[in-house]
Amino acid sequence: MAEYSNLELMACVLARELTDGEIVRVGVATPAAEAAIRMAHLSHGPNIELIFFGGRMNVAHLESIPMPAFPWDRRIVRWSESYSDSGHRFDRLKDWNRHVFFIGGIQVDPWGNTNLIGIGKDFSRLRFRGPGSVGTPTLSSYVGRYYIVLNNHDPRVLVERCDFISAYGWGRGGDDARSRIGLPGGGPRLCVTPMCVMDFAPGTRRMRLHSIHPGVSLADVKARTGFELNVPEQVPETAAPTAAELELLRNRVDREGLLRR
Amino acid sequence: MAEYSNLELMACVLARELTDGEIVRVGVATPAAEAAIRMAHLSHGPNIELIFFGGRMNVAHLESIPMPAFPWDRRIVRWSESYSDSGHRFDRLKDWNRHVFFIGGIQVDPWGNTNLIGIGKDFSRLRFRGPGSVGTPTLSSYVGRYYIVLNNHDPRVLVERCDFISAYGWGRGGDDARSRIGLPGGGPRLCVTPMCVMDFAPGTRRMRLHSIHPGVSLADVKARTGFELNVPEQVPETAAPTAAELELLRNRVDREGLLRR
Amino acid sequence: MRKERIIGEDEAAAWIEDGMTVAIGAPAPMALVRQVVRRRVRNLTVIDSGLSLDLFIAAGCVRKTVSYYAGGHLGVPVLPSFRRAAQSGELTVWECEEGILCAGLQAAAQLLPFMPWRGGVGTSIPEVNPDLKLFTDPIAGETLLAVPPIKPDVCLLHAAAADAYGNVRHFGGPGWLDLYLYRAADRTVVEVEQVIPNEEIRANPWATTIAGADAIVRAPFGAHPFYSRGFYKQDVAFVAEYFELAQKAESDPASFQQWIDRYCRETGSHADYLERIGMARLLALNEF
Amino acid sequence: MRKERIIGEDEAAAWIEDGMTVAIGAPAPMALVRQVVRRRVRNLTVIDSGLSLDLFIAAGCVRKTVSYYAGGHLGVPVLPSFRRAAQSGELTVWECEEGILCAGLQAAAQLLPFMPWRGGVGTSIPEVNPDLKLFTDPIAGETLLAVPPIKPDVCLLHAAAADAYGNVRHFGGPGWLDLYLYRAADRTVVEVEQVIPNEEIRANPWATTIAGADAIVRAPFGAHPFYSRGFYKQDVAFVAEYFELAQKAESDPASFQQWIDRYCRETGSHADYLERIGMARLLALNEF
Repeated sequence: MAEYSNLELMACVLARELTDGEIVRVGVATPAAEAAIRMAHLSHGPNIELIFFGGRMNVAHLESIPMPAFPWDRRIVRWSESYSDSGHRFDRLKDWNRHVFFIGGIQVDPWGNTNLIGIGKDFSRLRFRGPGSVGTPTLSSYVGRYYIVLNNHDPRVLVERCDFISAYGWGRGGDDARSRIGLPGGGPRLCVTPMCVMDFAPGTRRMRLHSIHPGVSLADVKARTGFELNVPEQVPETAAPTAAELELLRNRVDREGLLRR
Repeated sequence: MAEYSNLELMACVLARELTDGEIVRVGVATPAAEAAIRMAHLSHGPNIELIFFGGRMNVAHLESIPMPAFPWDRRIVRWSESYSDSGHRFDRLKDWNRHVFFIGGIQVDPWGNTNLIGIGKDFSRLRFRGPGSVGTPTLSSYVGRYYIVLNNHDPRVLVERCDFISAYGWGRGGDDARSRIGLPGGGPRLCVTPMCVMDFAPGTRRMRLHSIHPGVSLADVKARTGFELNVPEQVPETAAPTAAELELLRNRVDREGLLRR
Repeated sequence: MRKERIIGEDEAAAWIEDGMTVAIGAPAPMALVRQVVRRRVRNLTVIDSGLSLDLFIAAGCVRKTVSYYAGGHLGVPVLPSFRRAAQSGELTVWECEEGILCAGLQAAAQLLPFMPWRGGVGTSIPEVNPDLKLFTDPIAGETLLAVPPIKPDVCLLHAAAADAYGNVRHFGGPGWLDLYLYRAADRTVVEVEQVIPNEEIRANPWATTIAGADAIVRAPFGAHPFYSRGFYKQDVAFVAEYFELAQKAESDPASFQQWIDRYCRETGSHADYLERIGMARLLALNEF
Repeated sequence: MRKERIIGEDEAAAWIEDGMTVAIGAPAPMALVRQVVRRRVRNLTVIDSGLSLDLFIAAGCVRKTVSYYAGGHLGVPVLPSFRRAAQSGELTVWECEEGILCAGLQAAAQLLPFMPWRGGVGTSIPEVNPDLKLFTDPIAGETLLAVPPIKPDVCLLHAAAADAYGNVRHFGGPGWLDLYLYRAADRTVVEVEQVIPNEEIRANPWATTIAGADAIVRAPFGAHPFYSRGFYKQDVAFVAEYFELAQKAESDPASFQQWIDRYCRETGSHADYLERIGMARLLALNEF
């Protein structure tokens, strides 16, 4: 089997999750997600539409969709079909049930609530001031589903309780945790880390181990998780990247090997 | 003195009211107002901006601004500098204090409340169904000031009480009639008809005779007004169009003589 | 392969079913409007103004209209069929105005239960339309109107051009409320004068006024008798003929219905309709 | 004669007075930002993100920020000066997010006392920002956030071009929030790469992204070290240099302040600044 990095595996896991015809919002600083979107678009998602920083596009016809793309990247201008997200970003939330996005966090709790605000007890004197919520409160309220993607599986990130919640996942748990407060979006689907994939068990909607990446032990996962993780009797191994996936990823998306650094 | 029509006189009266730098919204079916705007723009208002059906423009450099312009008029495309009013018409109400517009009505009451909804007591069985309010409720709430322009001075139009109010003028009267209900706009300034000009007396804000057009008697005005009109001791005659005004109007605006028909 | 979204005018018209709420842009997409009339759809709630609204009412398609303006042509201050139907009580009028309409469309587009609006405070509109509620705002205590969502099932628009994937361009700006209607609607069909290459769309993304129309219908001269900026002018005489017949319909309903038959019901396709109008007449409009 | 609206960068910067609320677009109009820093304005409330926000804070201009995102460059997850000032309590953060910010800007633009918003319900944001009130909507009884108006005194933007009368064009679309900020602000100044003839504006009115900016400032390369679409790319190394110094400022505040002096305070004009950057460096960015 080919060797691959954690980020490459995560990219493959996420790419498999995307469905043709969806609208995918691309953010910053989650390289696995950035690669996944491009992989899905070039393989099974020719009707996926990408929204990069105000530009909406379909670039499935390209031989390669290099990464990363930043706000200042001139490719956005070349690729876009509209700037429908620029200056009137929130004009049509009603189709956001077709939208998918990816979120990180400085803290994530067992119900997929995430924190980008800061760490500390007193908001006016935070121990660590975070970057702020960007658009995640609104995105997480409306999109059909979203994925929590962590670059590190760390007990200081995966905590029993966030000091602050900037994006509401499954609240304090329960299938009605979102409908009860009127959020139309479907909530977080998975949490993908360099060690494993976790989902949110129907009923409690508390995080549950879904699959462990090849070569990682259950004990390691537990040790690196800051809350008690729901572990089913059978936990499958995450399917490793196929040769075709790696070929696509390395030759048509991540030509510079950013995910292997 | 040159001969002129009632509509030409009304156009001159209204043109004198407009100030350089204002933003003037042009509607339909008030030909005197349509001419007035063009006259002001070509004479003392080179910084007046016109909004015609979604297009915003400044055409003070033209030799002539012919009338009328309808939504389907290709000149809107030629003249416009932006379509800022098209598809995002209400995005910036905060500068509407610089906007001026003109309003008609199937009924107008002594406080300048106007009715475009219909005539009758029962809304579900109107005797006369009117065209509807267009944008006048919002316009009249926000614009710096507006003018009521009537093509006929008729006791069935100028009534003591409108069956329905579609644009709120001075309510049931009083200087605070608008601020009390939170309307930021300045309300109706004048009511201009083929017989006279009326204003809204500070204090009561009930309609008051401001000037009578040349050749019209006070008795005629009273007979053709369906409510008791406040008549000051001295009522001046409306200043007739000057030769320069008529030259401007006839040679640079109303070349086809629409106001003389 | 990326899926194309071009469909036929008949298929598009079949999206409109009895009882739906339909939003019509400006200029009205008359090729589609005529197909809907031809299919004898009934009990629609129509968000529209002008000739197309009057035609829908005269053809018996409408139960309710969300109306901010129902004026006609010059010399026709109120749409004749609208006026008759409203006065007789056959037609329910959801009384509003442009600002209230846009607020309700925004609420629908943003999946919010209401939008606050000031225009209409002090007027009779909330009295004659009980769906509009006066309320006290939670921040400053002002009295405002709460406008509920206005939710078109389908929005029908006319535009200059689109690519095969639903990226739409208007020439001379989109119609008055087109973008508001599109944002609020579940599905949008746009009839266009021309289908253009995706590369042309991509060469000027800012020119894309609607990204993601659900379907595109090819309909050159589709707005006739209205104008289509950049392509043709309004057929003023044809519009006048319509309103003359509509105004006389009280005494002579047959001539009016014959006119509707001739131009909407007997013409199986948009091409049929254009044949009836005739090339000479169409080309005479074709100056810009 | 129609009045022109072109003013100098110094005159524009003088519009910003101590204690005002200032909104900054994307890319940040750095020529204007540097002039404001140079004038040592204080106690601003700044609606901004990125390097320009960090620079304003480091230069001592800011008391409060309306912040939805304060991330830095790659490898700089949080703006260094922002983080230090927020943690120490010197800087007040009006916590929000993009949707809430846009709702507040819309309320200001529409002279409404609030806008309802759903994003943020269930989060800590209304707890840490008491200006945001949870309320029950008057139509359906849902719990929503009431967002009060966010009112910039002045909005500063960068764009590709404008005519002398304030008709602005962006290339590659306006920045993220530019139009929201413009609509809400009392006055807007736009620095542009080029002033173009009014006839060019009139030839394509749809390309006008802002009609009626209060003032236009000529500033070629004015967004440096940021990109300006259609003109130049981001000066990535320059931005990295800034963040390196900003991150080290806790141990070495002098070097950081010297950098700010060198590029903002000692340069009397935008031309001075560009001289310090140097032609070779600027032309190297000038590919698109």
